[in-house]
Amino acid sequence: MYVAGVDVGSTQTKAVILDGDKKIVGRGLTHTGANVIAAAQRAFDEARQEAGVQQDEVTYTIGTGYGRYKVPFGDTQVTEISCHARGACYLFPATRTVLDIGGQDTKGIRTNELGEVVDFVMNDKCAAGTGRFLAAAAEVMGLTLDQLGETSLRSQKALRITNVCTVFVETEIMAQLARGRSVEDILHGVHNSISGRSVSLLRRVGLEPEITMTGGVARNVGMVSALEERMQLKINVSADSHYVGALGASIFAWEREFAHVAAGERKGE
Amino acid sequence: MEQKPTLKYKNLAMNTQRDLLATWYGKLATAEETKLPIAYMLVPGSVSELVRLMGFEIVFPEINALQCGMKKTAGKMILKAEDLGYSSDVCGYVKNEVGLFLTDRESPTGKLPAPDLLVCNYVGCTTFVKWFEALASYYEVPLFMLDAPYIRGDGITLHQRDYFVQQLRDLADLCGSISGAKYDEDKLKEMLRYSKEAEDLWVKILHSAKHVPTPIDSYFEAVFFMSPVFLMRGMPETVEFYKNAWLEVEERMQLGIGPLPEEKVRAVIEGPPAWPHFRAFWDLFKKWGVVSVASTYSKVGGLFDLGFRHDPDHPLESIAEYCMGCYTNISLPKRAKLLKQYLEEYSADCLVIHSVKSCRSFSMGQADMREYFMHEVNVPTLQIESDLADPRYFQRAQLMNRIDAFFESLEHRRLTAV
Amino acid sequence: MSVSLQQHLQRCRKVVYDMNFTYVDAWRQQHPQGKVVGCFPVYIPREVIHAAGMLPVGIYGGGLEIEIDRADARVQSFICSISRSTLELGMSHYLKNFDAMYFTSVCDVARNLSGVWERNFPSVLVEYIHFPQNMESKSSVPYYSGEMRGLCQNLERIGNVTITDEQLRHSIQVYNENRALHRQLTTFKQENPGKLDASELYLLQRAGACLPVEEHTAMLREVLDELPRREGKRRDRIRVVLEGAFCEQPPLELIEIIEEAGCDIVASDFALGLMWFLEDVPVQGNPLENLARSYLTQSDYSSVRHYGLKRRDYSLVEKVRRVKADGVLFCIAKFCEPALIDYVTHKNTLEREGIPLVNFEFEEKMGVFENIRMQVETFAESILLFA
Amino acid sequence: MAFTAGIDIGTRMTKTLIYNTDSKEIVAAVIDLTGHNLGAAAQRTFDAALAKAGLKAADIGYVATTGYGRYQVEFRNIQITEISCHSKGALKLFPKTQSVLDVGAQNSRAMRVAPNGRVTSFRMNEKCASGAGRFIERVAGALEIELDQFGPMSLKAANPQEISSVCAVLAESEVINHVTEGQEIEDILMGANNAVSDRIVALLRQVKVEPEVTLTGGVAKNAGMVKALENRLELSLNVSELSEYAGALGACVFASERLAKMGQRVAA
Ligand SMILES: Nc1ncnc2c1ncn2[C@@H]1O[C@H](COP(=O)(O)OP(=O)(O)O)[C@@H](O)[C@H]1O
Ligand SMILES: Nc1ncnc2c1ncn2[C@@H]1O[C@H](COP(=O)(O)OP(=O)(O)O)[C@@H](O)[C@H]1O
Ligand code: SF4
Ligand code: SF4
Ligand code: SF4
Repeated sequence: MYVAGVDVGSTQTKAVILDGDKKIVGRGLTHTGANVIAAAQRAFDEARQEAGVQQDEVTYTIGTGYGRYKVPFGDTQVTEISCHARGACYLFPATRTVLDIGGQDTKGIRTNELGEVVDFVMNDKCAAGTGRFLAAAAEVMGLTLDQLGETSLRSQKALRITNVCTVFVETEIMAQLARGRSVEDILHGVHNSISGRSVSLLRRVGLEPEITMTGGVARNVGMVSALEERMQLKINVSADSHYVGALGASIFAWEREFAHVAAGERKGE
Repeated sequence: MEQKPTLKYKNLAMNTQRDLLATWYGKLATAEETKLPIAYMLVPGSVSELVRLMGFEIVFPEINALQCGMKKTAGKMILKAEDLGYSSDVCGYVKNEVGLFLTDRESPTGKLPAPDLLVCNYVGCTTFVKWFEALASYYEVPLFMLDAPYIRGDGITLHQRDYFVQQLRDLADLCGSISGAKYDEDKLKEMLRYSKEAEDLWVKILHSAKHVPTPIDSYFEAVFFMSPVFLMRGMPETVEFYKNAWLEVEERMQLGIGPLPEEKVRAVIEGPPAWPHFRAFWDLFKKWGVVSVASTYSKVGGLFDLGFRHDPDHPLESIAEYCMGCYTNISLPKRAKLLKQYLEEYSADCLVIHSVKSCRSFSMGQADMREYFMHEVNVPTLQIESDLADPRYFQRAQLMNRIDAFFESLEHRRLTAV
Repeated sequence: MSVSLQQHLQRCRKVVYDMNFTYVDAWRQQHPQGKVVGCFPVYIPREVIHAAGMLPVGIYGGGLEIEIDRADARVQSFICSISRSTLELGMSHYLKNFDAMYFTSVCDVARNLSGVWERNFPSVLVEYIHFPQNMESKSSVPYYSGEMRGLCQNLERIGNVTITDEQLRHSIQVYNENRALHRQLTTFKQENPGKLDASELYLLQRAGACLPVEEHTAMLREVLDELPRREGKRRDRIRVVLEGAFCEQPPLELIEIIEEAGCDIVASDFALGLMWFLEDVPVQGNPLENLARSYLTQSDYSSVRHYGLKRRDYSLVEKVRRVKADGVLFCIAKFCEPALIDYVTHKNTLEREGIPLVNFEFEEKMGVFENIRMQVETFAESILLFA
Repeated sequence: MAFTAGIDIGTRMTKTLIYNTDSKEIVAAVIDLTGHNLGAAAQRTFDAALAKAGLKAADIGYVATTGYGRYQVEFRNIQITEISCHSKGALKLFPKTQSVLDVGAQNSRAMRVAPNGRVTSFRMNEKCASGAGRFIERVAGALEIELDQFGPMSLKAANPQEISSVCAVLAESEVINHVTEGQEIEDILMGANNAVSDRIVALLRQVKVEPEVTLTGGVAKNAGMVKALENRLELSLNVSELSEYAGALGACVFASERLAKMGQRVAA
């Protein structure tokens, strides 16, 4: 028997399949695009393929993410805040603070030792300071998302980026390029600008270590480094960071499905 | 909601309040014909008894905004005001009133009369001053600045009270010079007796929320109960209204009925509601079985539950104390203390802070309050944002995300706690 | 030997943007018993602080100088920047050498910030001055002088000093002199716009918020001495009155850009509270009552002071005429509600009077001025190209 | 023969016009993507326009630049803001114009103009790009349709969907949401036009609507937006083939006026 979690994000849809031992056996990642339902199915199928599992072998599925109500084969939904907390604690059990930077919002979450949400905050300002902001920067400079982080790490000195509007920042970047500033320094500035805002956000829930970063932006090494520099703390980042929302959902699914086991495990702890 | 057949007084309060307001609006609608002098005044710290004594009927611009908000016309009014040049960041209540001016005061409650006098009871919110100055420039009628010193620390000092009382006398003179009415202190005392009686009953209703389950929702339902004591103190009808309202509350209490079929979470709520999406806003909480047991918004018209009553024996002095003691006029640390007291006295599970974008009087400092409650008092605290008048700031999906996550985690933690 | 204008300007630039307040430390070294009082804009009766032998220091936020790290969590995004950066100054220990913070009833934000301050910095004396808004009542003078009496008592307590009427009178005198020089400097700019850039005037005046008043007075004297001899630039520009920046201050670059884009700023309300009184405060008589009466009857018009008998919009029209301005720039701090509400009243009146105007919003932390430059340029073009 | 050039270096597109001041005719028009290098874009379009007109740089008596990159052109004689130029250009296209709406990629502006082209009052979006062309581009991007098709398709809408998001960026997900709810693409497109036009009209109202109203900027090519604006304003808008070039045209006219003045000075 297997369970699944599907995280339908604003930009990307992620799926994770767990086996009865709570081990990750499959992952799927796809562009959300115009058809949310299809994206959910695609990510799920991809995860099933990796796991080598048939659809009917997956007995419980939880949807999360902004499109959580649209997962056609989902049994129930949980908000991504709960999922990211649970997923982060699964990967790094000593996590007390989670920073999730996704495509259109940023969340700071404080958790307890059970992976439950104690407190959370979300960015309150449009798309400013989110993954979209980074994606926009990448686009103006003609870079891929994968190149963003490394490029910014090559910078010696960050430029100050002042615009918060994702659209206006494009112009600001163009102006800087026109002034002959290097792509590296501009990007460094972009990362600093976002890390500044993210850390303020985290301070609202209290910056208690360990800190785990989740969401797509965790894949950006430049961002991780900018954050660590600002907080003067080490951040947990896993290869599965991007999947944490889906992972958390799958853990909730696993607990529903194997509740007796879960209860036993809790008592044992 | 479930239908219990035995309810004798169901919706009695809501219905009688509606009648009471209808009579008042009727009076306003004909004010221009009947040559009834009209004063505009604000709800917190309103000196309605005195001004009515002096022959005026009162229009409360905030109530206009609330009504326009709920009846979904505020958005249009706000746009009108923005066309004139008001920024999107200006208090929506102000813009609604400017919009009404620009559209000849046709409101969902009927035609509103123009003012003969503007009484700016400056009770805390500084926007009041700007608001009434703007109205004075449009209507070109006298503006009386009734200045209430802001209260910090140990409360009202004597020289503050004297300052205020002197202004009340000046105001009475000014009113008299417009309406021709005479200042009759015995009459004022009689009015204050009615005020006090209504306040007593109102507090009884507020306190009923200490019961589990609470018979009333002190935030979402308060609006069906609070208008008379805020707007129509000093009248026998108002006392009558609260007697009836109490019957309804008492009945609910006896039958163990609350505002929701099942009370799962008891919340204290800070900040005004999102009027333009009132029902949708409430639904977001109903879904999780959340009832509000106490709120600060239902106290903007007076902190009677803390013991203050208008005192017929010291009419002007007690009006002064009433005004200066209003929620909007007390310092932030005092506001936080009050919330803490509510959380304890009403056995609440959590605090919800609704941060209103265009109302800095409430919202500035709320993030700090959140910090205090979350980290020092250790009460789960949810902070959400929208607006009390501007429909554009209500982002349902975003609000739902936060509200769901908050109550979801509250529920999870309860499950694991047992 | 007097110091040259250039050196004064450099010094001013240094103190105005010194968020480590090293000049405060220097003052403290010389005054080991002295206390330092932070003054949030707009107007603070500095005479009272001065009379107690303390140093009043204007706190105008952090501008471009500091990063917001902690305060974002306490101040929502839809609230003006100065409140956020001022709180940051406190939370990140820039103000560790301040013994007191004064706030006034300029707006809801400033008011609530005083409460936030009380909670977060319990060891600091926090004052909130509720100015009388009723300008006509006979009880207003007693009320406000009573409030100031309370301020004196608290200062006496924390400073272990007594404040005599004599000292208060002396302080009134000292500030009268200083304000007279402010007025002279402003007049100089109006008469010789090419000899003094608005950004220079700004620095000279704003330094008055930082330096001990006697020092600032001496500096202004020297500056006024040298200015007439300065080489003036000839330039084809329009004359404007700038309104709206009485509390949060724009970056210096913005002031430069406005002039570059074709406007001579011949009157502004930058750091208005420093100049506040239009005439000298009477020295003889009860000093606190004199201060109170001056507040009520002869302070400059401002969006954060109720107008009483004389409406602000008319005052503005008068000012435009008096300084022979071609138009008005409303340069309003983003989210500053008092200015945003007043703007419309002003605009209505200016339009009636046929006075051109343009408006835009700024933030102390802004770094890109393209949009503002374009608006100011267009405004100047609309007057110059069609002259 | 005297020629002037107007170059409008926008955030997205750069436009150059060459104008014959004697015949008062446009002799060449070139539009191209701006890209990163503003100066180069100006040079490129200027050269192309010269080639089209069969002229040499020396034939051009006066060059006025406008737009976001107006200061980046070394060979300019003057730079003038887009607000002034679009107003002037609009007046040239439609002499009875009293109000002008210029909607570009990031900025929307509303102007009132006097008959001589003097801008008497104007407003522009400052804080947020949600009321401008980029919003439309983003929606087009999310729905994977070409910008050229946006107008024609949106006009087919029977039941325009509401797009409530205030953010140009976040609108994408809302748009996607509508798609999954099975809404027609046309209805969503028109919804986007409506959303943007609400904000533009708000700007225009602030400077007061006085007919005739002329629409300039790239968004004028979006027929759906034109219709949405017309519905809201309850009047018809002037739109020309050259709307997109209005800024460059205004610059040409200013350049010609300046050239004439210089000529007078020389003659005198
Ligand atoms: N390979 C990558 N390298 C760097 N950043 C990436 C990469 N892939 C995605 N991202 C970032 O992650 C964001 C999407 O994060 P995600 O958590 O999937 O958001 P959502 O759940 O809202 O769709 C993108 O906007 C982008 O900034
Ligand atoms: N063919 C088209 N159909 C519809 N809209 C268009 C078309 N071409 C351009 N646009 C709109 O015009 C905008 C660009 O306008 P433009 O005035 O060139 O901007 P800028 O001057 O800022 O570069 C785009 O964002 C897009 O919304
Ligand atoms: S700012 Fe808030 S309290 Fe003040 S008038 Fe507006 S809504 Fe009321
Ligand atoms: S900038 Fe305006 S809103 Fe902010 S504190 Fe100053 S007066 Fe108040
Ligand atoms: S367009 Fe820019 S400023 Fe506007 S809401 Fe979106 S990201 Fe924010």
